[in-house]
Amino acid sequence: MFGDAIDMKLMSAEEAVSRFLKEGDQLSLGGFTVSRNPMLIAREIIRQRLKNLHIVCHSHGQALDLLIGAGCVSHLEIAYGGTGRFAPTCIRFRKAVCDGLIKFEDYSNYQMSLRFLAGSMGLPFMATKSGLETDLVKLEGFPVSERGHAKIPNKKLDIIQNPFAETDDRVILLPALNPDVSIIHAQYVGTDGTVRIKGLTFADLEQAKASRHVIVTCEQILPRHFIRQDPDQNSLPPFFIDAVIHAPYSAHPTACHYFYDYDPSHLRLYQNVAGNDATFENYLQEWVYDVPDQASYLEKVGVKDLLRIRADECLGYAKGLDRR
Amino acid sequence: MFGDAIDMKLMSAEEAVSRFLKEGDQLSLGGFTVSRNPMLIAREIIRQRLKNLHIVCHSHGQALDLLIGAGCVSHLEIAYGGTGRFAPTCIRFRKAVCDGLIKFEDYSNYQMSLRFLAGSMGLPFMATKSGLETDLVKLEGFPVSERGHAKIPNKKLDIIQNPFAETDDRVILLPALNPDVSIIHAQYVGTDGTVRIKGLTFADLEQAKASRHVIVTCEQILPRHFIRQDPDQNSLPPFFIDAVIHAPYSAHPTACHYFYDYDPSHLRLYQNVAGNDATFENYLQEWVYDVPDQASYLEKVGVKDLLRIRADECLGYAKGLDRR
Amino acid sequence: MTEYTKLEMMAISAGRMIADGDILFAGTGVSMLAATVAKRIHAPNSVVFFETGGIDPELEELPLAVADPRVMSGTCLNTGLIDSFSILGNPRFRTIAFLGAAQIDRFGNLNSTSLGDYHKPYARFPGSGGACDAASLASGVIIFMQHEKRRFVEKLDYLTSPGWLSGHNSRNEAGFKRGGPVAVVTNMAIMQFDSVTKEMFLDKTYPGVTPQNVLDQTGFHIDVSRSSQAEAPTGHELSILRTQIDPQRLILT
Amino acid sequence: MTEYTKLEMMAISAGRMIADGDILFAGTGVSMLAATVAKRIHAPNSVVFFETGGIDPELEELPLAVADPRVMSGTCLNTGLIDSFSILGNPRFRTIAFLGAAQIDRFGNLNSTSLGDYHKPYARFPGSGGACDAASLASGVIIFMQHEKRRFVEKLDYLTSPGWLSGHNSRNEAGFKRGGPVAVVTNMAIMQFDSVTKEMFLDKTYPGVTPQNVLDQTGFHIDVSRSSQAEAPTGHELSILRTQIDPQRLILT
Repeated sequence: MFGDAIDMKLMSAEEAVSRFLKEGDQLSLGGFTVSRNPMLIAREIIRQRLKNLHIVCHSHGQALDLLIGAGCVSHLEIAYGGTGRFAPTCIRFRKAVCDGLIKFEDYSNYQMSLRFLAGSMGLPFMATKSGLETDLVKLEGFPVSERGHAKIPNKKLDIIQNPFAETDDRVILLPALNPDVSIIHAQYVGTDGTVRIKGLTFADLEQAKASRHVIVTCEQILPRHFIRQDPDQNSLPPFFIDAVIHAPYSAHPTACHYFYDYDPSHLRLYQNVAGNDATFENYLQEWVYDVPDQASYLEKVGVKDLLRIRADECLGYAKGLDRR
Repeated sequence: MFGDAIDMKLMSAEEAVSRFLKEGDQLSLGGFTVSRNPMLIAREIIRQRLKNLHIVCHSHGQALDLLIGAGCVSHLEIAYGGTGRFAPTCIRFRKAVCDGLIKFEDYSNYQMSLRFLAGSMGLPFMATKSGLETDLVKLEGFPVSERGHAKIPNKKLDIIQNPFAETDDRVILLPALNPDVSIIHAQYVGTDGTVRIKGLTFADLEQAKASRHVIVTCEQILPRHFIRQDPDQNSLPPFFIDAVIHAPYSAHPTACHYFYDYDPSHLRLYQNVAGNDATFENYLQEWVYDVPDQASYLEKVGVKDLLRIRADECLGYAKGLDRR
Repeated sequence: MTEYTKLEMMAISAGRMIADGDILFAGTGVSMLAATVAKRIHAPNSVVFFETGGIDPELEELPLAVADPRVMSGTCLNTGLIDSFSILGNPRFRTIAFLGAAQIDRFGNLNSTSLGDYHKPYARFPGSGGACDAASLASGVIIFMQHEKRRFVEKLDYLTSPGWLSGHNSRNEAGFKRGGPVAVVTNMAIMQFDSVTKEMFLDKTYPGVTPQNVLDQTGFHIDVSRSSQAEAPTGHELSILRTQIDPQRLILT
Repeated sequence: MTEYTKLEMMAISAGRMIADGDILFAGTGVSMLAATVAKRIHAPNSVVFFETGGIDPELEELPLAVADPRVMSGTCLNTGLIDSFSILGNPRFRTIAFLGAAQIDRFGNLNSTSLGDYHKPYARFPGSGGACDAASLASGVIIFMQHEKRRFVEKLDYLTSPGWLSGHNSRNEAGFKRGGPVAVVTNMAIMQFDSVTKEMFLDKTYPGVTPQNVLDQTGFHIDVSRSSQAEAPTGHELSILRTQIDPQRLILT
């Protein structure tokens, strides 16, 4: 059940998505704007034409935009939708919001991170002062009729008096998040199922620990004895993980520290096509539907671009990469 | 002010204690029962005869017991006082409680850790269900007259209704802790002031980040370029640290993972003398007052015992050490 | 028939209650032995972890404290208290905690704090540590006790760790989402809790112990009508315990 | 006299506001330049960190996003969002955040969410990200804006990040313990906030810009009576910026 060996958990992206994710689920996306987006799983979700997903994230970029653009998302709780200079505001996200195609609710990055943290610790809520008197606090995004159903809390947040203060002292209570599924991309998974993420972890660990199911894609599988020789470096114990997909470059076109940089040429390509429905559909056809697995996707990206973004061993990114 | 270089921060234990700790301060102890107790600093506090300290910790052992026994402690918030099999209940702690020599208040380990976490994050409190209906919740330890003064919160904890639950759902709110000073022992500090702890961190990081001042003793100083080559392994940024004391074996007789094990012969010695006021005073004289610094302390411990407890490079503890 | 000690019987009896895949919150002493017995004999996929943050250590040598460096070696993850207690309470996992105490009442509530007035006790113990948290958050708790009248009491001097509180549905009504004591394993017998009243009853006596012996050492009324005899440890169980788990006889003595 | 661009003037003007030892919460773009200018010129002990968890990176190359792998390289610590925002709000530290926005009002409140009805806006921006948190928790905030009437507005369409709220003591009364906007740095001028009313006033105009130019581009009444002229960037400042900080001209273009 919480087996130590990876064998039962190693599977294809197709199997992982069909086994652990279903229509209407609340899905948490790992990574942050241009780094470690679980792109392979995002593309697989689109291929399986899963609909009505309820996405929860702090700041997200490429995977989020693709999922929204492909019509997989009905609800979104978010702090930030952008892909750095390649899309200061995520293009399909912006369009979906302005066209009323998705229901959404805004929080801040700290607020969302605190909600994941509360969920990961089994606490009902977290208290913060961040956001007092702002519209993040004053305006709810989801319709009242949906409050208290499925994964939508009965209120967006609450404000109470701090019982430990001598004088008037208001704090915001943020409801915990416990998504149905988290998808994250890691550099390493051990043959025992232990996950090791290098570089910034963003809120990936809180998201994974808060979720009922976790799907991990990774660059490399390492022997058990190696990954356990220095457990201080590890990120998640095996028993949190339901599925492991060994798929190098599966965060492409976003970056994976120590393995590859973000791919400016692909992100520019996306930037050019995403704004128009027809060209975006073509992109989906060409880069998602017509490339059924990671191998064919990488063939399409091509060796030249993969080599160009390869990370410098010492710096962890592609030194001198043309990013203009 | 938050300089990057360690030079301004490197000092003796004597200077660190006299500069950053004063009578009546709230002091947080790093480590856990038999591991990474900041023993050098504890002995220095005793030598400087600081009184009326208000100690906050989760589970603590050797340093706590020494400080209580030497009469440095007036107030104590604690989850557990014990030193493994060498003192299932800390001996001077037990005596001080039964003789009414200190004021104390009990929490659980998770509760204390949550209070440090709240303090480290600048949150006013944390919510948990752990402890509902227990005497941890029902009985306050500190006198009502001291509530709301100094570092003693106006109430030990509070119980509220979870505003996100549809039905009756009570949760405990635990007040944040923000000690005046934390003392911790780490394996490594970089020449830039970065702290790296190997093995379990217990709640050391939360304690340090919650405190106004942090004193760190360490086994080794590492070059800046080395400690920054793999920042994923580091524990605390330089700007949290006020004083660094380079003092190998300064957690002795408790363990320091990868450097040395706990010292069963010293802990047994302590166990034998701590129960009696006269023999305990002799111990203090011999092992604290008469050994003014770490060098003379280690001379007294002796090479034989230091070598016996030296950690195996691969396992991180002294393989086959006689621990009976 | 192989000779065995009461401690061996306790460790093996408790170990048998573990299901494969359980996540075990262990202390030291007999609870370490019980957890490791289970993992090495019939629950190979169970995971032992410690409140200090050591998850699934190799345990080539037995730790003598939960902060012993032996709980940091060969783990899948070295972390800290916050992470550990978060795992303990995570509803995804079946987490079983082993606890000991100075006093227990008929509903499995525990005292590990003090005897007498809380503010000026005549005996002081280490305190909750993670016991209150384990009793509050784990899926189930297995309790080790020395079976003595002064320990099995009508009323606790201090309630450190919540069991079934006042019985029936009171634990749930107090706000706990799950958990509660599963069994009490002593040097004489194994007790369980009635599924409705949540009162302790005698489940099994060890070979050579009678229900009357148990009654004599229990400070409150206990139903003995459902008791049967516990199975003695097998040679295989004893051999694993003695040769693989505690060859240095640090705990078995 | 050396030529310089508006962007260079903005970066250098903001950089000059940093004190040595400040802990700087930086975004990308001009805020990256400002933070690095300060650190390389007059505030060598300041520390640049990112909400994503990168603390004090080497920054041999300029990051183009706060999750750029360049913010993870040569840091003293790689962590995550929880740790970063905890540092941001830690009362031990003087933390200064750089923020931009789509709209600003006279009290330095910011909108980076949307224009029009929140539920069905006619323009949508990325959202708060960490901006609301920085504006809530940091010791001080320096705001970068393009100086246009449609951006300096009487009333925000959406209040994402709290400035001085409705002025006077309102920020404090709302529950914030510290912080508030320190200055607004635009392509024309530098604005500050009155110490009593917390209303924005014109502090300095850039060489070649008049107070009237500023009035023309500001959508609310702004006091210009206290304004003087800003110092142009020195050759030294420009040289550091161009040769050491953004030699690839990724941001300076």
